[in-house]
Amino acid sequence: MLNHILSILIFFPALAAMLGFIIHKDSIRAYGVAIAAIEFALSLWLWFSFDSSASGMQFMENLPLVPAFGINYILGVDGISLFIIILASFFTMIGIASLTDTKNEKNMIVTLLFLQMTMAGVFAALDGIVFYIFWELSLVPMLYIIGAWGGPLRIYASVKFFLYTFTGSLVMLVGMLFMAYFYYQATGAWSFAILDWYRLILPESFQLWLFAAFFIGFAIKVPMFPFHTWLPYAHGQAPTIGSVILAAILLKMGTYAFIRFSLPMFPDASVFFMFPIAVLAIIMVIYTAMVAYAQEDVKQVVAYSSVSHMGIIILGTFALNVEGITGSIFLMIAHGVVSGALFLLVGVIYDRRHTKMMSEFGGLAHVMPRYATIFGLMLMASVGMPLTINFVGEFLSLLGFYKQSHILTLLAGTAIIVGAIYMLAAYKKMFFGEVTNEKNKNLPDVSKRELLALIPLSIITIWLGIYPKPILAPINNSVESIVQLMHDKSITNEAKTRIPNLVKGAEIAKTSEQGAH
Amino acid sequence: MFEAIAFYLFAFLTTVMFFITVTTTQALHALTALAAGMIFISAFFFILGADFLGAIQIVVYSGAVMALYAFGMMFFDTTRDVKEKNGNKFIVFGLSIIAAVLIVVIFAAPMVSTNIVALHPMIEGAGNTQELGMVLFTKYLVPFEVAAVMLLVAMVAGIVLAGKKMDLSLTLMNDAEIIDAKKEQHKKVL
Amino acid sequence: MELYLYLALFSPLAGSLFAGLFGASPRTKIAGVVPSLLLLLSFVSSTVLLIYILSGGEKVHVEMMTWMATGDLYIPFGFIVDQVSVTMMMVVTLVSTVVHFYSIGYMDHDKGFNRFFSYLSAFVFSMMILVMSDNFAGLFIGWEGVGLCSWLLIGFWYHKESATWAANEAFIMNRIADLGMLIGIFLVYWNTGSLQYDQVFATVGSLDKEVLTWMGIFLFIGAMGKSAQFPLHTWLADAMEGPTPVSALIHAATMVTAGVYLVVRANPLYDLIPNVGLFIASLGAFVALFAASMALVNRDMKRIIAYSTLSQLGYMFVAAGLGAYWVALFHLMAHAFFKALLFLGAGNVMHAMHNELDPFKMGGLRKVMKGTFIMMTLASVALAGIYPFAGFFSKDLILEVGFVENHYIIYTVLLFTAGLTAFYSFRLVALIFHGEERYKLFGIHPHEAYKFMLVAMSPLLLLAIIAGSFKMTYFEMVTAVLPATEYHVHSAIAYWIMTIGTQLFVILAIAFAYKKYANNKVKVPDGTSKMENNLCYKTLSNQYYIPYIYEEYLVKPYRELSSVFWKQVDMKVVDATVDGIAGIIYAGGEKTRVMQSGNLSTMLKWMVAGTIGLLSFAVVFGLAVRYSGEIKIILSGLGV
Amino acid sequence: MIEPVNVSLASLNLMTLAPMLIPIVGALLILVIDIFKVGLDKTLYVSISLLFLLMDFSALLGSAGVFTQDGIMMGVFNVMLIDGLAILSQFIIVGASMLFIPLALTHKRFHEFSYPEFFALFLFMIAGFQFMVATDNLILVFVGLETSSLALYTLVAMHNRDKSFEAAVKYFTMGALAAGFFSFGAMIFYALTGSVEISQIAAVLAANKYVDIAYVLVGVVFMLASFGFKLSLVPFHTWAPDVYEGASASMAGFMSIVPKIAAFVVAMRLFEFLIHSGVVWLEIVLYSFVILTMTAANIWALVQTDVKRMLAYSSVSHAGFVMAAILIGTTQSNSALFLYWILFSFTNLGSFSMLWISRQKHLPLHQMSDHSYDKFAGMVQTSPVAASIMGLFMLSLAGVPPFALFWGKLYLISSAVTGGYTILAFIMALNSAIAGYYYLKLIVYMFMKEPVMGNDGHVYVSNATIALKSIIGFAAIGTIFAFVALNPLLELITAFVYNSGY
Amino acid sequence: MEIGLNHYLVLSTLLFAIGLIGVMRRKNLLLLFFATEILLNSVNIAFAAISHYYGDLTGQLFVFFVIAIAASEVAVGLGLLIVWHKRHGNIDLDHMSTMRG
Repeated sequence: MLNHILSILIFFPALAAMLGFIIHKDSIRAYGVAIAAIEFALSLWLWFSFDSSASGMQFMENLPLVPAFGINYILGVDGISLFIIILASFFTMIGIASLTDTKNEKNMIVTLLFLQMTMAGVFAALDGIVFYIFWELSLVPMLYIIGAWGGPLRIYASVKFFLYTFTGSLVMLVGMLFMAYFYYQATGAWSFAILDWYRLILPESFQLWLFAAFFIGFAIKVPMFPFHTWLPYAHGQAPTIGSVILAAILLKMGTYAFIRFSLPMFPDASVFFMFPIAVLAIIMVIYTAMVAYAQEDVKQVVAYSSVSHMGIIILGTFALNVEGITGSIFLMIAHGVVSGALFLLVGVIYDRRHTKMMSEFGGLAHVMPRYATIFGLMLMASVGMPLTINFVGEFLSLLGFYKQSHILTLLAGTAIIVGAIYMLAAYKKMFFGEVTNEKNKNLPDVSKRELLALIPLSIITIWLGIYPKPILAPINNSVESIVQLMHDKSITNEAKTRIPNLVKGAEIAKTSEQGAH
Repeated sequence: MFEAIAFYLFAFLTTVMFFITVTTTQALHALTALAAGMIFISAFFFILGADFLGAIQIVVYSGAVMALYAFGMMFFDTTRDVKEKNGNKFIVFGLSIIAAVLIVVIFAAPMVSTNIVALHPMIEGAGNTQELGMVLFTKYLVPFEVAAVMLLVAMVAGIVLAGKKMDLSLTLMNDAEIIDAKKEQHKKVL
Repeated sequence: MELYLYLALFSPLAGSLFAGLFGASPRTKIAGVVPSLLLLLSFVSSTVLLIYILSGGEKVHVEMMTWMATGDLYIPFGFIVDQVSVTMMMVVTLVSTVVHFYSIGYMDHDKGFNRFFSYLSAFVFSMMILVMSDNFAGLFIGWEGVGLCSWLLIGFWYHKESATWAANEAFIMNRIADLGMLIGIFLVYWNTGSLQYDQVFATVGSLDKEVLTWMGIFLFIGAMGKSAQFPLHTWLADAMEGPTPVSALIHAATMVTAGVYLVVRANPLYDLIPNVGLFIASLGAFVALFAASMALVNRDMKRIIAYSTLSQLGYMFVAAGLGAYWVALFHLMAHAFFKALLFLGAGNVMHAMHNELDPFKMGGLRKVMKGTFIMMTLASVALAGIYPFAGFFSKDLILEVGFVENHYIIYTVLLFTAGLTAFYSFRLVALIFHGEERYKLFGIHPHEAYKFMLVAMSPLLLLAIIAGSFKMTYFEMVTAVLPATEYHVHSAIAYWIMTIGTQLFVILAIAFAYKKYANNKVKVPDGTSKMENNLCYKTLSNQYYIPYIYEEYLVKPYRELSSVFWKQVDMKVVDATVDGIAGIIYAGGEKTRVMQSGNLSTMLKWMVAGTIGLLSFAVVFGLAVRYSGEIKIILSGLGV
Repeated sequence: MIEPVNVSLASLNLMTLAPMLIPIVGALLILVIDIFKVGLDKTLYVSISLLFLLMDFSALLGSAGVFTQDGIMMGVFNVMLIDGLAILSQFIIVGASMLFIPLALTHKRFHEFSYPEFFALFLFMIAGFQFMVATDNLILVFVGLETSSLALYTLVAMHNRDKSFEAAVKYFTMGALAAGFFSFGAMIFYALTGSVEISQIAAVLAANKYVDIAYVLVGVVFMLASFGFKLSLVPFHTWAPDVYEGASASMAGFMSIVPKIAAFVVAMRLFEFLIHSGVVWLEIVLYSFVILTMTAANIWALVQTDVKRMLAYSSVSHAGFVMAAILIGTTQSNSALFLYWILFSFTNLGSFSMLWISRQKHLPLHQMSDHSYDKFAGMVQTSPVAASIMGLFMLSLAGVPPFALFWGKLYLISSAVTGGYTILAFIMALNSAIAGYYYLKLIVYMFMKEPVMGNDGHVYVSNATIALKSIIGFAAIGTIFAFVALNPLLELITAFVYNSGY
Repeated sequence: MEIGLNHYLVLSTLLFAIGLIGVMRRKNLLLLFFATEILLNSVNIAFAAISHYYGDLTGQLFVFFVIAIAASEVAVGLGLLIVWHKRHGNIDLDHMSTMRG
């Protein structure tokens, strides 16, 4: 079973979702929670069976799909993808558990389970096309979630979300086809296997173009400035659960893909584009933080804050050293937890008041002290308070990028200032002051069910902030192998100097050889 | 010389006839001009030694097709003046003239291609019809048969479309109405 | 000893969590008492450690566990108790124990009693981490932790707009500095490959001067924020919105001195870059004067004390910047005692006056608040630096340092500031406790604070009086890790002239203050007097218009720019571009769909037109190919 | 005198004719039955048609078997040409027809199915298409084309509504013009080479090194115009939306697949050798056609309010997409064409069948047309399964993986990449994105809008029978699990195309 | 004044152009069908001429088939017109634009 655990992780929720159609609507939530819990347990099992000291892919599966065209169903996890998979199943679980009364609950839960399939698939796929399949497929449930359960602009938002991402990923697909073609030219056989692609050393000009093609797909997903405008709409209109999963997992697909594809495949291009991308990332950090500050809707604040944080993740990724990349991966998880929690929190108040405008609130700390406390905790995590999960990631990301550019890091570092500004301002507007709005006087504090979702997140937030090692170590191992691979593959002098040499080459070669067969 | 005179004469006549066909407002004139043009075309066939074609041109076109059109014209009662609203004449004539000029520009120049081998050369001493028959029933047997199918299709199609069947919509009628209609039809046939 | 270390470190955390358990429940004494007792435990442990260190024990260095490790980076949770940190631990635990006990009384009637103790203990925990950490990252944890607690505590009365505003201001301003700190840490890491103090300081010597300078600057920027040095000073005065015990603990005794602690801790670094040190000293001197001047005219009791704190921090930086680290640390300690005392006294007054802060509305309180009166007066004396109180030893030492190091301008400034300090301190005392009982005009019935609060304050009083006598013991202890420079004016005569001169100057200033404010003629100012309309007075009372400038030229533009970014740039440019592309495509469809008019004739025309289009292209192409030879000749004839 | 001709039966290779003869026999049988007994139920005729198509299919399997062994077959005086293209396209033609003919078994009565002639014409039409693809003789192409076209016009008209007549007349008239273009084009090639056989034309032109390039181009123009009409390339596409709208949904679906694959094969035979001999002009023109057709049709599809019309434009766009394969002209691209079209058949079969089962006889007042978007609003609430299936087909059409059409797109774009048409590849990708919008629009209506008043959901399946449902189920399964069959399919197609010399 | 193949081709082209004029100009469907006949006929001339000049019979065969096709088209076309006429009483294509866009 362990040999196929990834396939089970991917397809178990999908099969369960199919079965879900026949389950009576009164029992569907229990069913959903049970399935998601099993899925989560499976993902934990994956973690426990995972050899943290190894750097290569584990639990690999390889089934021919269209061998004539080099498409194979290849799965595998390493330290980079492992935790995002776990995070995904975790969020699906608490997302379903904390669902508040929604119409068509059954459809929602079935959709969420499908979404879980695609999320697990994206992060476990080691074949370009299989990756692409899940990547695109993940849009569909999200489209439905936003479009069917969203706010007044839901259709616009969902269609925008879908088309924008879809467009970007089609460009990426062309890039993948080129990659496969180059592989074909080099070896005489088609292959879409990522580990095969790792072995290709492309001329720099090719790298630049391909990097650009992949970049568009990923950048829109992340979303990077100036491709980010779908995100506020999507978040603004999505129901709570949609925002949570969107922010926590779906956005990570883009940054994950940068690390999985762009960096190891195009090391020279990565170095070439490092500064332009860093500049974009800094714009993301500062500009979107300012935009967040100007928002009137608390959910939009969190939405824009996501963009801002994604900027740091990008920056860490393009630090191109172990510290930065490890940090960015950790920050992906951290941001997943924190922004997921923040969206859940926004959902809590939205359920009570059916508005998200900050001007409607004020003084909530009086009426909902527990809520205010948890919100405060997440806020502090969001602004990167040490000993919370976010800090580790942000610190490492910035630390890593500092090696590449001092000035840009200084600019990016303003994240901790501007982040504090909009977050504190929002918190002040909502929680501080006197309760002025009559409607807020008798709001109930967070319920047990809501706590069920929020408390684990709070615990994770602090636990991983204090003791990130269990996650950091496996990530570190895998990142080291990627960095080494990049160093070995790079052809320009600039890249050779920018990407550190860790002298662990032999091990990497072995891994990619395993992957090829 | 005779050939040249004949060519130009018939070329002139055909052109004029066809021009009348497409421009006149009198449907009857158009029909007549078309028929005349067809007959003049058959002249070319004779000139070019395609006697069989000349014959069937007259028979099929001037005979059958024209008869059909004439019937149609009567049916549609288009013997009157045809009122046609035409917007931009320039588009119509302009486009056509451009087309003509363009092609003529090319066709005016002789072809320089060589290597043309007659696949089915004219056979010395055989009549055109015989020659044609020879090729038609060997090489072109299949197209010939398919053409037969095509004619069958056309026939069936013509019958289906023009026949009584399409007058009623069985889609929109209910069962009782259909039975009534059938009885009605039956009576008429009897 | 490790046990004591952990006890000292974690008992505040335990206290905080314990009080936090009662966070949502109604006020209960136990939520205050238990943390206080736990803090007492922490204090006792610290004392044990102090005695251990004093008795010549080795540094206690523990590594609890790994925090972050990736690549070459390795950051543990490591703690060190050496001479410097034990000093800080003593100060922190002592003052906070006092403040805790005091708060049990002070916060007695507050709804958020439990919450308060939770925050307060959390603060102490953070502060302990800050001072005990053995690496920069740990320092940063504490650094941010105290910032967080400061935010929580300033904004403790979150229903007050001003309080929450001040809290946010403090947090954000500190964050600006923290960025500098962070960059400094990055610099340290990438240049030395480690963040452990011992490893870092072992390698700084071999580094490039320029790198070291930058390191020093960035770390000091961090210190500037925490210690509220110009231009990041405005938050400190505003932070007085918090409960008074908080001001005493955080904004006088402990947190604000963290900057000084950082510079002291990083002394091997700063020793190598005297230019930066001089800058620090100059800035310190400037702030000392600058803050004192604002205190002169202020009409808010707590703000006056806050400016005084600021001013004293300036003194400390002067010492630290000039390399007299032990002096800075000594003044830090002494200052903590008397300033905390002053604040707590002010808290008593506030309680008595029903949160009235304007000393002009008080007067004559010595009759009803004898204990407080005595304590505050003595604390002010200590602050003014009158022999033999603690301030004399520490502050005069700094003046001497300035003098000995030949920085006469700094010396002069500090001397002058000492006079100002005495003046505003006693202006405050005089206004509060002497003269007419102006409060009666406002119908207030003051009363003395609980006995046990006064008792709780008494250790501070004691220390404020006698701390100076520990000078030599202290010197011997800390110089084990800090540069052991003794500062003595070369000639004994000069020394005496200076000392006595200073004392006289200060006493004169006190006398002047008393003369002006301790009489019955003092009126509640109504903004009409000549003095109040004086430009100088206005500038000072408006804090040199700096808050105004910040508001007008930083905050507002930021807010407006944000709004522009959102409404103009994001919505109208970035998003509109995306929507515009979609819109153009869609409009293209709407516009061109007329092509499909449904009219057969049009359709046929399109078909013919398409063919003609192709034909034209074909003919052009065909002719070009056919006559390519000729075309080439013509073109070459044209000289193309 | 004419010598008598001796022909041995074996040399005729009559087996090459077998697949085409079977439907003709079937059609004749239907006509004969009708003579003897009037008013038989449509199920009989459907079964007969299916039976003969099945036989046809088996015959094709036989041909395929022979082809894999012996390679290209010529038959009946070398008029018939059975190569990989012919076999593959006939598989598609016959296979798709087999799937479409049961759509006659509707729950409601429709005029055309009451007449056996419908089925006879249908079978004749299939035969016509088969002839068209199984030869490289332009005469037979022409005759086959006309046979099928004439039958098709009639089939469209037999739906017996004003709109369907209008559609048929439009289709017919434009078809007549296209026929004129075809004959003119053929004439030019004949004038150039003295032959009407494509292989011969190619040989002669090559021998002459294309000296008369201007002539060639004019010939190509007219051929392009003629096939542009059949393949609905912009600006020759104008019939498509109207005819699709006028015809019944089942017939529209059929038209979107079968006639086009026949035309594609002929176009491939005709243009491929020209492209390979370096006629730059043709490359430019085809390039523009491809881009124009894809993009313009997409843009027009965006603004449609009727689903069927939208699907019509979408089919036009897909045709443009596939035309790229001919432009690229590599073995991979030609294989991609067939792969794409097979997968497209499944998807389009499904989507048009879904429209077909929701066909009402009378238009409700609030509805502008038969299949306006409004009609599908909130469909998920009343018939979730149907909505999901329809959504599935839309996603497949949009190219969302892993549904059928994605693989077609993937392989086709890949062939563009491989063939060196980078820009084209990106344009194709971007066009897929534009297309996403209008497919999504239907999904939005079905899943995210509230139903129109008075729509109880019955309408969506009002026309459904077991037969139709099975067809839809089949199409859905084919669409979802396309990837299972992909590898053998791809290998087969590639082998067939490669062995035919394309 | 030898009449060559090109003469016939040009003639054929001219007639074809006239046919195009008719196709585009005519609104009466019946008369439009006349124009399509002209198109086919013009091509027939060219085929016959090519056949003549090349001494090859294929062209004539093509003509033969074109004539057959033309005849079939007339049958179907007229059939369609009749149905339309029965329903609408006209065969003017301007009345035939219910579908658009």
